[in-house]
Amino acid sequence: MSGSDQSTNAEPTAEAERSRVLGVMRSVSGFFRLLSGDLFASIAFAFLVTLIGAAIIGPIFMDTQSSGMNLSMRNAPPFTTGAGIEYILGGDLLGRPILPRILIAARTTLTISLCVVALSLVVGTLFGVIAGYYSGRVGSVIMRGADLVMSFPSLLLAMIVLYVLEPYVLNVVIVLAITRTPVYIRVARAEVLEVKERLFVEAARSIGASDFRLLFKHVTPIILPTLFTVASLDLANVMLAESSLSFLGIGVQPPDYTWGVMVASGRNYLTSAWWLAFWPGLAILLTALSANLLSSWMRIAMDPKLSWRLERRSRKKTGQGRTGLAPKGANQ
Amino acid sequence: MTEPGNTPERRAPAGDLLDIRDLRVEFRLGTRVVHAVNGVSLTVKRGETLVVLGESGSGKSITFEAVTGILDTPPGHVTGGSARFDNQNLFELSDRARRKICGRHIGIVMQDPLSALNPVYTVGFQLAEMSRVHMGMSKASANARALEMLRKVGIPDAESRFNSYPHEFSGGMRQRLLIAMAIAVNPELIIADEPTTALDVTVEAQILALLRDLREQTGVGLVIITHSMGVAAEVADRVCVMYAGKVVETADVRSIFGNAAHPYTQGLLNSIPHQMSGQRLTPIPGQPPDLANLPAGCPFHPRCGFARDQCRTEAPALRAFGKAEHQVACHFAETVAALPGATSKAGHGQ
Amino acid sequence: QEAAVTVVLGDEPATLDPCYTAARSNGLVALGNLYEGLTARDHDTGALGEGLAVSWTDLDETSWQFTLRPGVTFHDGTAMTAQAVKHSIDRTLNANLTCENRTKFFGDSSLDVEVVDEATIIIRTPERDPTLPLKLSNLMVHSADVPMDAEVRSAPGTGPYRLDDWAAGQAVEMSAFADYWGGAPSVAKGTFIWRSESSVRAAMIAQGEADLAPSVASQDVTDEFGVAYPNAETIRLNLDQLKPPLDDRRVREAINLGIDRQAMLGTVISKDASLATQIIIPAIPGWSEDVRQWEYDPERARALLEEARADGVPVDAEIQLVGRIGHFPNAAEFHEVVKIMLNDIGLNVNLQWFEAAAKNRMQVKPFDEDRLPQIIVDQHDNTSGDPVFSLPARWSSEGSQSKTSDADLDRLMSEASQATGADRVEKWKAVARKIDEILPDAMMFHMVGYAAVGDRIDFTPTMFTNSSIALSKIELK
Amino acid sequence: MLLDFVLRRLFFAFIAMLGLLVLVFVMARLTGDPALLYLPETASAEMRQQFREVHGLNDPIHVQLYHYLLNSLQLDFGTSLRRNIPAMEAVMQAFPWTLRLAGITVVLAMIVAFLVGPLAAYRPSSVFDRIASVLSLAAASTPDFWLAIMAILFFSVQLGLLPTSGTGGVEYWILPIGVLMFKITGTTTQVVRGAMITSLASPYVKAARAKGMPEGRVIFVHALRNSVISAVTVAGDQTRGLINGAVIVETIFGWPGVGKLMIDAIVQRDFAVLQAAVIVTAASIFLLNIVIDIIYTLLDPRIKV
Amino acid sequence: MNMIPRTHSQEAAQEVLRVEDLEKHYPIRGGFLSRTDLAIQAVNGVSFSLRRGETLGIVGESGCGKSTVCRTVMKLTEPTGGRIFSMGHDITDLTRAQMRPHRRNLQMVFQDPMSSLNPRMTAEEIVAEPMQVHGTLRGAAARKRVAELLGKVGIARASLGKYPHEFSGGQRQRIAIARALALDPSVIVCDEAVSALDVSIQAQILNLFKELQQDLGLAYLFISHDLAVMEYLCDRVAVMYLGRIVEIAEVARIFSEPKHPYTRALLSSVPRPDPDHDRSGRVVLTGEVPSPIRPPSGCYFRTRCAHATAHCAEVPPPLRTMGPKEKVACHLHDPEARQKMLG
Ligand SMILES: Nc1ncnc2c1ncn2[C@@H]1O[C@H](COP(=O)(O)OP(=O)(O)OP(=O)(O)O)[C@@H](O)[C@H]1O
Ligand SMILES: Nc1ncnc2c1ncn2[C@@H]1O[C@H](COP(=O)(O)OP(=O)(O)OP(=O)(O)O)[C@@H](O)[C@H]1O
Ligand SMILES: [Mg+2]
Ligand SMILES: [Mg+2]
Ligand code: NI
Repeated sequence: MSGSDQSTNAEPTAEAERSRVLGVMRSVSGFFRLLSGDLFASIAFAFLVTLIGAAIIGPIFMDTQSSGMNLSMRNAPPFTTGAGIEYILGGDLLGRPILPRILIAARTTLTISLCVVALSLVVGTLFGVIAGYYSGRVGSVIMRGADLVMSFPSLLLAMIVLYVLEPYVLNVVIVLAITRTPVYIRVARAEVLEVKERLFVEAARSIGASDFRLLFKHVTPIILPTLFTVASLDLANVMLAESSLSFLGIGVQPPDYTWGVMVASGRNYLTSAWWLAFWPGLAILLTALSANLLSSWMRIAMDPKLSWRLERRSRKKTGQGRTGLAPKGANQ
Repeated sequence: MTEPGNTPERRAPAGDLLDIRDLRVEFRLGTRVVHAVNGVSLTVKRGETLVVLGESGSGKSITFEAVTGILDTPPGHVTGGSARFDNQNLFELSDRARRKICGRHIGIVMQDPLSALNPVYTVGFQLAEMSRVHMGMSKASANARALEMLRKVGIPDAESRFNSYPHEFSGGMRQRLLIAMAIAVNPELIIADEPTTALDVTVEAQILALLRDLREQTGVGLVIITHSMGVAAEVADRVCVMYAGKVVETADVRSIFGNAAHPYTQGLLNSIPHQMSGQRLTPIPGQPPDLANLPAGCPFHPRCGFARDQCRTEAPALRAFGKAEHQVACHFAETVAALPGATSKAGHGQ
Repeated sequence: QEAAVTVVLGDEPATLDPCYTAARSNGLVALGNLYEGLTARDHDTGALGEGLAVSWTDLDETSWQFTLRPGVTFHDGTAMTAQAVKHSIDRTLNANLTCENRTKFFGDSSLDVEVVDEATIIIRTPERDPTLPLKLSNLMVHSADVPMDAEVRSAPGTGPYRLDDWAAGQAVEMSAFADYWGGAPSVAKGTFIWRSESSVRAAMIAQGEADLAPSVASQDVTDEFGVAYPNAETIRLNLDQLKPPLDDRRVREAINLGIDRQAMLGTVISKDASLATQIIIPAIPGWSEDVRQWEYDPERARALLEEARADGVPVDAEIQLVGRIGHFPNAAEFHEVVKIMLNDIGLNVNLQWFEAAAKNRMQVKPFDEDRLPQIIVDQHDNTSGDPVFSLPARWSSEGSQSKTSDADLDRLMSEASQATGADRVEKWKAVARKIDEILPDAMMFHMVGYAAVGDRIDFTPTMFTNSSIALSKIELK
Repeated sequence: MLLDFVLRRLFFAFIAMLGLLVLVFVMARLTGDPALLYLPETASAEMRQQFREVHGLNDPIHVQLYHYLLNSLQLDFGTSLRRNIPAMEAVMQAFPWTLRLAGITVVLAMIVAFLVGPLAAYRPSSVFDRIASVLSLAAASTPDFWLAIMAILFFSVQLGLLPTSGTGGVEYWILPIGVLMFKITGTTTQVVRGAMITSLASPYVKAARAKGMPEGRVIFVHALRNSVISAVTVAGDQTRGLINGAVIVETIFGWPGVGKLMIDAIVQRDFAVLQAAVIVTAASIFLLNIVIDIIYTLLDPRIKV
Repeated sequence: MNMIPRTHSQEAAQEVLRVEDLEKHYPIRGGFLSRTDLAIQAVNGVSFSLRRGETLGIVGESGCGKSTVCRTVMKLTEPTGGRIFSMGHDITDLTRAQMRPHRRNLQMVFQDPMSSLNPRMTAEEIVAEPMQVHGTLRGAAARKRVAELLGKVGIARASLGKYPHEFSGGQRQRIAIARALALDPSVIVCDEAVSALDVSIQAQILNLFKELQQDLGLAYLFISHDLAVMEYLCDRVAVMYLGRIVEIAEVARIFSEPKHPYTRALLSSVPRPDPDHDRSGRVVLTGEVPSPIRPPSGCYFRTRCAHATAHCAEVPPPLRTMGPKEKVACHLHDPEARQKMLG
């Protein structure tokens, strides 16, 4: 992969710059270099990585406590001493320690969110690309369908589908994916409408490439970065939507649980045991915030006009910031 | 870059309207630093037309953006030099004072006529804005003046076009609009950045005629940035050739086309297709330089047929060559100019 | 300041039509305030007493004569006559209306009402029905002007309050009815509002925005304003006797032994709840003290399962624990604990949740043949005062929810339904013992509810508080 | 031209609504039989059958749909199963509450966004910008039901400043609007900021500076107007979301809006109310879309209706 | 496949591309209630032919339909009228799949070298793609051929794995040319192929075009608004105005004695890189190009033509054959019509 940033190019068109930045991002060190240019994004990234790591390996050490019950630790407040590390965030209604539960819930929550995002990304991109490319009848049928889904109250859709299908994790994923898909359809279509006018698409057609090749070899790779940015933003939305479903009692159901479920059931105890809802709520907030921060970082990083902001200064500040001031060395 | 600037030793004549000395601009793009302007010195006299010639990316636009204070900061930074307008160093002025000069006394015609017009306001509004802000005119008189300007730049049916939006105008008309805006408050200097590049030849001829008439009528100083040798030959009094953020040659238009002393200028002239089919063209070999990674010595040496060791280590300063007005930044200008066939074969008469 | 009281409920009443008061949210507002029945039950003891009828006698096996209270007027000023009573009964039982009060208390049976004179009516039942006076406490009397075949939002009743205003979605307001036969209550105005979050309801009491909130979650009440009351809800685990391994009594016994009910009290179930042995509460005649409480004995449970396994019972088969989303406070935790405990004795129980309609579908006949063996968590509200409203539907061969089919039990139940007096009580006790012998369920708890009572009023919730908030029972401090 | 556009859009909106209605009609009936919910568990099969007959639930679904559509054309949208009132009446009682809540919330959120967004965008990466960005992102990432309950506990119970819930004077609007605004303001601020950054970097802003326009004019006359469009887009999206029901906030604050009505209608299988609610909300969303498109053309002359 | 019998004359055998009465109208979408039958008449009856090894240039103002001619010839958009023959085969009505084999004859080089290359593909992949699509060569053979092609256009072997953004503008255009050569076409359509390049680079590419033509016998359909480039590269030049060819002739003739008033105006507008050039005889066109939706009646150019008379508004001048290889569409050059104009 090209991580080189010394382009021999003398006329950096936007596209060239964009490719360059993507090239930089693709290489691991380039990615971290761009990331290190944004403190908040770095923290967000570190948080997400830690969270995922902890969600994967954390429960291995603590799992025994999270599924069984321990009524003596019922609603134990956080930072209870002498109860072991897993009770650091307190105990829940059945006396199960909250910390490992949060980590296990992180698995479900993140799995659901990632699956939803992945599913709607794939389906939405597929339809969006087709709608954008065949902008005639096929396209407008797809778009009207997307409009329909969009004007359908999303919670209503969720409730109806979950009532028909019963609230299992898979169905929750399907429902959320349906409600998110139109976003990707719209974005993908808008992008394709633009990309398909680019000359290289025309060029590929002129060498006789099939539509399939055009769509999936030429058009889709170009629009994916944009869609990934949207997706990272959507991760937060999905997590929030999932927790709203739980609040209304139609989301994931015990014994499976997510942060949303934990907040929703803990809300009954906000007055007596605030930590039941607080920690998972905080987890949602922080994760959603991190996803949002990463997404806005990505938006800057992939925008050739702005990406320089993220690269660390290579040399000490010379001269002055504003052009309005006379440079010291200016000879009069 | 640290090589010595090519500061001209002569004092600016009294008639100098704009005097740029040793201007340096760089873009700090994180790890990369693009040296867009590397010690540009040039002057514009009152009532004179200076054409700044050079390939894409040679720093033509950035030079004048820096001078007029519309450079994107960050990432762009002026790191050295001065720019005097009417003997006032623009870099020493406050933003506000500078803005006054730049709109009022220096008119600027931006490079891309479509995107330089605000798409959501009518052309009348954008035109009248100039007189209202700079001359404090009332709305009505500003509108009247705007209408007059529209007529002056030759927009047909000006009244009915007054309330149109920029996108309803053709490329040539937009370019006229920008010119109308620049001349609306009677500036002393107009900087036109590639005023005809986006236009086709017939419209280009119209716009050039307009600019020429304008100068004749008002005596305004004119800086025209272009990469078209043809345009330069058409309108210039003096030409200034830029390469890699430096002025490599500056002279009156006839010397440039008849007696070019810099190998790059010669290369440009030779690249113009001007013969009937059959013969090969003689292009400049190689690629334009990477401004983030300029070669040491003369920036043109990797593409130059005359390059010697000196060129690879020592950057040539702008120096007088022949006539006083003719300056060139080449160690071997005399040799180059004397080469057979070096004189331009441009102009192929009919 | 007038003697005004604000009551905050969980839901808005759907309608105040007098024949729809069986639905809880409607009844809470309407019962005892807007409407009254011919008979009435004492809110403290549950005993049946006079309502709009001052006396009644059974003329023969199938006919009852009621003498109406004189001098009662409806809120619209008309007098309550025998005609109006007949109209009310006929309308409630009108098949074209699908009144909830009919479907819940009268089923398909029809009553023949004869107006004897202005103050007397005779009601004939198709077959012998000793519980008719009790049932009539649930049938609301309303003006004869109420259309027979159309539903109404509200109707003139005889209750101590008349409806003033009902701003949809916001509040129901009522004020004391000046011509009430029972005299003026101390609360002159009542406002009913609703908030679905228990914590919000409790906060409103704490803030003095409301005076009374029945059924708030236990964690939301404080000593200051929280009062516990038995709410006549009883929880049981209905075991699917038709599917192995639950068709084996040893397995069912193991389930009963394997649940530590005591540990749940004060944790997932309110500490004020009590252990149940039968689906009816002890206050109801026919409750048997002979049915013993199952002790927690996981060892014995495991042993029973081993025994069953040895006999070829598929003890390890997957069992579906069916829960209803948001069924009762802490339902999620309750179900999880049950699941954990049952799996602990060696069963293979999986918890699955259903929405109300879906679960109702599973509970009534015809049952899905392909279902897994099920343990259905059921909560029954028994304020009706007689076992006949609770037992036959659940355990007789004909019962719409019953998975039990036992000839002896059927006979015992039909005898008990026909009997009267002390004989009736004894017969129902025999039924209770028989059910315990068959062991179709694991009885769990008689639940309690909590009411948040503000400091402006004096009010003692009873088991009827779950279905009716009689403003006249509230005293202002 | 405009009329033509509006007519065309209304026509398509009508078609779309019809599609939506059919979808809701069919899907709602897949969620289960009201007879199971409205009759006690002890009810007999005959009684359930009778219930279905009385409420017309017995016919095949396409027959039901046919009758429903036929009646709808005569503006008879059925009767609420649960509440015994015309379904449309139930919806029209609730809808104004939702509309007012949505309108005020979005307007206030826009005001905040337009105060904070441009300031943050003017110096990207400045301290103010970073704080504003993180705060607005955090606001957009907070689960609203959590926020709502916390707000009640804090402002009503702890401080006793505001009523917990319900409707009434101005004080009753503060918490629901505040909670709803949280997320919307966050999102809108982000968008305004982004749009401002883009338009501040655009050539015509550079050109305005080159024309010697004072900085204030550059920002507020030249740059801002161009970023209003994207703000209108998000504001439209958000309003759409709110019209579809600020379900959670309505539920918690006891707000008699259409979101709560719709959810209740599903839980209670009150099909007529559900359908009427979908008709009303969808119609207003389609109208909103048309209005937004017209606003676009007013804001940006390049957009043709 | 829709084949028409080959004509066997010597002339026709040499003919690699022929266009007859080509017409492309872009319909304007009407309103909901009011239907419009309006269309942008981008190309309005254009005919020309191209022989092996020949370069035909098309010049004209922006929007006169040059690109549309290229795109329809390449079947990138469907023509609304006329016929296109590639190597004697009528390709006008072929479907995309049927068109595929003919694409090997017809290749195209686009204006913007950056955007005509997929930024996610390496130079090697880009040049190999036509072979992949047509299945002509694969594996090592294909790789060898790619290296050979890139060598031919002057791209070093070491750069095979680089992405377009790592090349300069001129190099990118070389890659685009290599891609066009990959299938051994007989015609290359160049739509402003050098317009985006700087003069110094443009000269390199023009040299390359010339060399390739000599080596491979390519025919070019070459579009540019730079008349100097045209003069250098073309054998014949067609001048278009508002979707029509107004004059077509050998390059020397066009430049030395332009006949059509528009051609004259166009030529005299060209800025000459010679400060001493005599500009006194310059014809500066005034006014705007008329709308291609409602073109003027009669001669399209009459609204801006100094010689226009009433006759020009009535009768559209046909493209009259003037000499062996030249045609002009102007009443001035039609003795009969001239008579009418004056009379
Ligand atoms: N915003 C920017 N960020 C980074 N580099 C820039 C920026 N603007 C200009 N440059 C660099 O500065 C150099 C000079 O640019 P400038 O616009 O002056 O060229 P020019 O001579 O006007 O070219 P053209 O003929 O294409 O307009 C270019 O190489 C470009 O890469
Ligand atoms: N896809 C399209 N839909 C509608 N109109 C089009 C389309 N493509 C081109 N046109 C119109 O057809 C006319 C001819 O366009 P074309 O691109 O062929 O011109 P051109 O001569 O190549 O111009 P330029 O020199 O600017 O490239 C123009 O008026 C243009 O607006
Ligand atoms: Mg420039
Ligand atoms: Mg073109
Ligand atoms: Ni010539």
